[in-house]
Amino acid sequence: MNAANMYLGALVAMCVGAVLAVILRKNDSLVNYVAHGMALGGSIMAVLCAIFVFTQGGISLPLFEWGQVGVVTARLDFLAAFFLLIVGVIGSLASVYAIGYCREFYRHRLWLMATCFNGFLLAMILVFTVSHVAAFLVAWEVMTIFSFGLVIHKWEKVAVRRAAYIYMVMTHVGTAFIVAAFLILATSAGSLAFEDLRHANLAGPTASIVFLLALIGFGTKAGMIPVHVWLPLAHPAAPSHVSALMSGVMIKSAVYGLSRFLLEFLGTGPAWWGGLIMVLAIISCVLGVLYALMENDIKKLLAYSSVENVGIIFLGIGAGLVFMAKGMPLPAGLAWAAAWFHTLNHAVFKSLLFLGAGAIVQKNHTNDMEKLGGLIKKMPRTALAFIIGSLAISAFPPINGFVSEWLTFQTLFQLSHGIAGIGGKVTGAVFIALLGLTGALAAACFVKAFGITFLAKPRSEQAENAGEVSPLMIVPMLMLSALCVAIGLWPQVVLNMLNATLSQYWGTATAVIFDYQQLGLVLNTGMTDSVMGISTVTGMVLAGLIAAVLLAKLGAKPREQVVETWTCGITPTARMEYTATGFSKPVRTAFSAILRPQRHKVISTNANSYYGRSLEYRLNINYVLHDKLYYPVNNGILRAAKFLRRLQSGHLQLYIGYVLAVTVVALIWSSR
Amino acid sequence: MSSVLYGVLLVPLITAGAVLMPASSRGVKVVNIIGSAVSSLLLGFIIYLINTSGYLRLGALYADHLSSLFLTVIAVLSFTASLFSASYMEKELITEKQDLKALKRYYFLFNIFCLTMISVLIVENLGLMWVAVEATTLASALLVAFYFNRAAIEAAWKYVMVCTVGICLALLGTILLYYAQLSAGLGGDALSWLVLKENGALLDERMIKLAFVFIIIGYGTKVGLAPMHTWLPDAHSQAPSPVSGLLSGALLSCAIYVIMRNIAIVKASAGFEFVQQLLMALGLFSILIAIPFLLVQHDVKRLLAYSSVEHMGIITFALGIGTPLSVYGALLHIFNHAIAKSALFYMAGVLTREYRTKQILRIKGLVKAKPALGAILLVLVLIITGSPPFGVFFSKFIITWAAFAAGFKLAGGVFLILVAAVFAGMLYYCCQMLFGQPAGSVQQVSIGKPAMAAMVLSVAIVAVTGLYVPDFFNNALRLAAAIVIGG
Amino acid sequence: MNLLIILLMLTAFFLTRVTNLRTAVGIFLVQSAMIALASIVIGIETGEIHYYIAGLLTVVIKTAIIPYMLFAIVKRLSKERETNSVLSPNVSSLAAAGATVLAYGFIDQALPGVISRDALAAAVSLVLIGLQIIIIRRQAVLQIVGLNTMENGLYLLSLSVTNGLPLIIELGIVFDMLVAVAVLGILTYRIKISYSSTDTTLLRKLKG
Amino acid sequence: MINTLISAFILLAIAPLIEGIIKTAKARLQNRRGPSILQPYYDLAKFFSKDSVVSPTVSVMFRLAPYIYFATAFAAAGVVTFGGPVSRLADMLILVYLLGLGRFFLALASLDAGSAFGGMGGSREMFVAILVEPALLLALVSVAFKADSMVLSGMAATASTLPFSMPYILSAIAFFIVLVAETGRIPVDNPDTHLELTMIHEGMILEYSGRSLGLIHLASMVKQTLTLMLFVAFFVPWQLPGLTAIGLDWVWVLVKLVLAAVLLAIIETSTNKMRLFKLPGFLAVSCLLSLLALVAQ
Repeated sequence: MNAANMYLGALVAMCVGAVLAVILRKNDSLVNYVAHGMALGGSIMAVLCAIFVFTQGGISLPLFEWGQVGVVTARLDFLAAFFLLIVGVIGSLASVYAIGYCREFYRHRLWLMATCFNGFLLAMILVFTVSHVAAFLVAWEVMTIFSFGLVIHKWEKVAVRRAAYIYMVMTHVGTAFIVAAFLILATSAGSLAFEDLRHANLAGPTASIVFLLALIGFGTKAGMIPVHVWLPLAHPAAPSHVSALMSGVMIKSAVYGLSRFLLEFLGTGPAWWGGLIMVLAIISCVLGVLYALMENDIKKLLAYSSVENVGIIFLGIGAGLVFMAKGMPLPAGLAWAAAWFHTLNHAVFKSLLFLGAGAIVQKNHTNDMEKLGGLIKKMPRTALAFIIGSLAISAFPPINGFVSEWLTFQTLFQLSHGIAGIGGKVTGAVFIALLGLTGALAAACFVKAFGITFLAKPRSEQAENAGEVSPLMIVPMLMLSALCVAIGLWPQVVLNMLNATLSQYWGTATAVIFDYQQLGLVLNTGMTDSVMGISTVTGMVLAGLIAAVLLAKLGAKPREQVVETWTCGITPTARMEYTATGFSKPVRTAFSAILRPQRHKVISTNANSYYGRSLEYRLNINYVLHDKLYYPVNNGILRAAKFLRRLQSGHLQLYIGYVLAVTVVALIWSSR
Repeated sequence: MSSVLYGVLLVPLITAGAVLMPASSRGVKVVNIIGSAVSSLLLGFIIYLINTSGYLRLGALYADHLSSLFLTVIAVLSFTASLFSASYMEKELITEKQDLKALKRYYFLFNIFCLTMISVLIVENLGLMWVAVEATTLASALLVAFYFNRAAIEAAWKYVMVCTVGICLALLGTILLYYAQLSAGLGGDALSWLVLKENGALLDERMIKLAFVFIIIGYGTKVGLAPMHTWLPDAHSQAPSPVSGLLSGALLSCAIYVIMRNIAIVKASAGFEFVQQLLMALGLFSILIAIPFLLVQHDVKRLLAYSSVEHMGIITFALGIGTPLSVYGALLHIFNHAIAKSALFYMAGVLTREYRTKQILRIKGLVKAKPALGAILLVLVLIITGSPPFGVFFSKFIITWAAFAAGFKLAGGVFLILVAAVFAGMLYYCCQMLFGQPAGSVQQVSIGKPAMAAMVLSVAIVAVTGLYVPDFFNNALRLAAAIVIGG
Repeated sequence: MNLLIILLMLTAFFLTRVTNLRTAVGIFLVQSAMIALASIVIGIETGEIHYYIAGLLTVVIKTAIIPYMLFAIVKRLSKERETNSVLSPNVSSLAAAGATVLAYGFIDQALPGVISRDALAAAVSLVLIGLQIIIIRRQAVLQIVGLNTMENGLYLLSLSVTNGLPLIIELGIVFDMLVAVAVLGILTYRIKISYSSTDTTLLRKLKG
Repeated sequence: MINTLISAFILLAIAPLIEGIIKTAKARLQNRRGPSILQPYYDLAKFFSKDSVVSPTVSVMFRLAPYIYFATAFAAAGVVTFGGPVSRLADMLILVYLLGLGRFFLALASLDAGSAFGGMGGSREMFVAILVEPALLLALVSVAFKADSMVLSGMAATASTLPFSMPYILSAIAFFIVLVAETGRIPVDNPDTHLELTMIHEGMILEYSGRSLGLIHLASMVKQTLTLMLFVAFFVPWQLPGLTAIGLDWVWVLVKLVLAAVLLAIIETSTNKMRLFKLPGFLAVSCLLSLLALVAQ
């Protein structure tokens, strides 16, 4: 029982799971239990492995020798272990969920999905652990391919195919950037092993180029604006337990990659690196959550919200870079800790929400919130899980989202010391305000998501007849909810892990950042005074609840009358309820400069004019980046391609002319 | 032992004669498969001999590690093509209303074609190599025109004209090389590769530059480098699919081989830097030119043909980098590309026959009509576009690495972007063919066992080289790269 | 020798002007005969036996077999003649003259002070004119003739620069040319059947 | 902990009084007599003993929301503490997010009954919150940067040592704008209206009656008082040394609080309600002032 055994065990379990799924493909229920069971086992071993690493220290084990590129090792240091923990926790719970959820896919290529699922988890574990450029890239791309297989699983739908295609292409282009970044480093270091890359010692401009390449490459995978386009398409297209993994874990592989690059390989760079990341991050935050708020498709809403949360994570990373450039390890450590903490938190609550969305979609057969409603009575446990997830993602105390968002706020607050003069204060204040705006928008977004989906009367027949999902799906959701609350109340556990990870890069210098006093968490950055008494505040809220109950019981015991909701005298129906579109209307109007909503009114007159007219009202918002960047570029490329196709005109004479021409050019060139 | 080199030329010749004998199509098939199996085994034996003894030499015939890699390609491809032809041509003859005579003609030319390709690889003299290369064009031209329909004739005509013009330029270059040899006082063994290689440094720089402009453009025409590639999509799309596979996988590789032999001569000469630059420019340009045709394409076989242009560009680019690592990558890439691309052409053959169209937009729903075939198609497309964990990724990665390591950072970056763009095009059309609803008439796609075996074999080989390069193969590649570039 | 070269150039110039296929093949025959003669002349000058063999080979293949095959094809192509070339005969003759000037310039630049300057220039201009014929002419047979002109130029080049390639290579090259003409002949015949014309600009179906 | 609880209860006790003062002041300014200053206490007492009407549509969320709303307001009161934010328990972020938590539940509850009015109220409430949040954070941060601390006690302590200056006034105005928005006063919201289409907060709680409504009202009053408390602590921090000496500075705090309440009433009577979509501009002014205050420091 040590980290190495657990690690190899996890890999083997998932390999076996993938293979068994193929072998047993004739028997769906067997595939379901065996393959997902293996995935569960593997994930648990991954968690244990991470725990062993944190308790016994990091290890490094050679995996195999690979032809021209050298020995591939797996290095399990604290950073790897932290991400391994994420993939293990989310992977194991998603596996359990999958057993219940995948019954829907019996007789529908379940074996293929189960194979890809195991392969996907395996690839993610490898991404977080292998310590060799070529192996990392293989794992990275294999991760993409397996997730492509999962995204495209319902390939009968055109939208799904399109989503999968865009996902694959964008990630592939992103990978090209990552490859370039790695190879510049590797060339300079003269080795493909991660251990040697830190000795690359790049000159300033080269380092900046590598940084930009890595940022674009990993940013694409993370779903950072402006290269986020695949994300809101791919996540809703995938089956929900996969969406949970993709959103919760896979996009975090980019955070992992950036951490390795920025902390290990590149060394300290100029401050504008951090500034650039922060600007892109805050744009991701605000735009991401705005688009999420506009969305009526529950899974798409969650996907856009992932864009927002990636922004929050990157905000931490960017601030970390700024502080590193200024030679301030304490706030830098705080910033990185905030980013990683949010990574973990987002993994937990976003997978929780996606699992919840999966339960909803399974029972209602629609993603459209306008067709849902009243589910809190039909699926109370799912509702409980979903509300906790919603609170967490809106960063309300005392749930986990708050802790990391608070850390991020603190990081931004330190900026006044990171940047000299009044600029630091103004920058800090603006970022804090925008992050606050993001938080408020997120809260509005999840009021909408939960309120429209779970409350009031069902808006469709399916929602009317929905029931609770199987316990196998409920239990993981509730466990994730419990995790949300636990991390929120006892962030010390996670912070200790993060402290260990930070010590990998700053030694003992950052050991004093987090201090737990009676009051709560105290930050020691040596610059500002910050306290978070989360337990005290929780206590106060509980006291408030008791006070409220006492107050309410103060008077005589009143009766309660049940009377229909008052709707100006008409019997209320579901069609009178406030809609999801209506709920987001004020924001749409206020931010119309960004969202640019368009309304289409379709009035169709019936043949018989006495029946009156039917009025259809459609509303869509325009994505600025699509309109101004992606469509023009895409069309331009295609138009250029169509034009260039004339080169192959079919004229033999022309072809021979080409040969002649290139000969002449080469001759001239040769005589130069 | 060296006399086995004669054997390897004789076997295809005998098979070519033998396929004319039987009276039934089944007999022809069996004879051909036996013949190509024997030929492949013999090639395997030669490869084994080379691996143990370094090289074989017999008169004008010569084979070393460099040849051995390409001979491996020929051995695998001629065998898979025979296997695939066995089930493919039979059905094809029915749909195209051809008779036994046509089948015999097909197999006759097929074997002659293999013969010419093998002879390219085992002659020692650069002049004879030119002769053999021209012979491949002529042997395959009639295969391209096999159906003798308008499109096939057009393709064959263009193929012969463009390639012959190109190859004439190569002859010009070869003559200039000979002149350089004479000027350097290396008379005697005219155009002997071994002599030239030994004394490459003595050759005159200006002459080398001049000669290599013609040699690279001339043989580059045969390789399918842009802008001399124009014949390639026509010929590859009109030939019967097994032949397309051979053309794309084996013939292009043979042409690259000839360029490699020529480069090996001048690696020590002062003109080499120019040669490198020319190769890199042509390589990148080929990838670039292939992209529009890969992004907007209607014909499945032309799509694959343009992908060949792209891959030849990659290989040429790698040759241009000119470090042992990059040549290693190039060689590995040739191997992987040959096998994967031939399998893709076989696949395209099955698709075009079953759907009775080459139009990509009319080929739909393969995963529904024949899931196993759909899976192979997807895997093959992933392979050819360089997705891990398959061989092509590995070789592309090595090439990119070599580019960066040699200091060509910008070229390496451009290369990466171009390759990613190719990926977008290929995957798009792959998805088009895989998914959707198959057209009414095509609900079931049938495929013969030998054809399936040919494709599965190819996939298996490329999958293995991606994850694990066996030691002997690794060594052989290193030695072959050393022959080309030294080090 | 110089006379031969001048005659060779003349044949090439004529080739740029003819529209009748039969005449073109005839001119090609004459041109090949000149080449063979050149080979034998060099043989006489150097006294080496392999020039005689090479000359003989040229006579057999290039003045007998290939023209015979081409005449056989042309016989089947009644009413085929070159019309509407890309360039008019006058312009193409001018272009051929330009090619000759270019060839001289090229030789002077690439190989300054070479002994057989005129022969070399003639060889290069033959290659260029052959190429030009392929590019300008639409008739399949004329393109074949153009190709052969190129080859003749190369042969002359090897003769003048390096005193000829080794015999076995020469043999291979000539054999290749023979097969090439055979293959192209078959294709020409098929083009005639399929398109009822051997105008190669009709071959424009494959594009993109 | 005990102190916190006690101060929370004190705030709880005086909150209706402040509300009563505002109402009375408003009535006087409008030349009315107005109800008794203690009227809010009577109202609350009535609410807690009244029967309630509940729609059959509603779920547990509807019943739970008032309690949570109240609890968060209570906890926030504990964090701020009467007499100025002196606790080192928590910082401004916790305060902001605690208030947000309560609002979150109330907005959910507004959707629960299934009436369009509730939904509209909830939607608008969240919209106003979106606008208020950055303005509030900016206003607080402009103080926090001075103190180099986001902890409320630290901020208050620094505020009392600062000279009366230009950035100080800018900050104060900015904060007051936020205060008006946060407490749902004219020109942002009209607490007294009962015309459905103009209501924000009142629309949201339209379905509530009886003790649930009582809890919500009480919590809103607490929220209002603690926001005023913050204003007083940060922007009117001056002490009367004499009163401090005899341990009666709470009287002084109460006086300041009453004055602030009267100021609120004056503003409410002298302006009229804005259209909803004018609000972004209104709060942008606050943001701008805060930034100016920062720059001018």
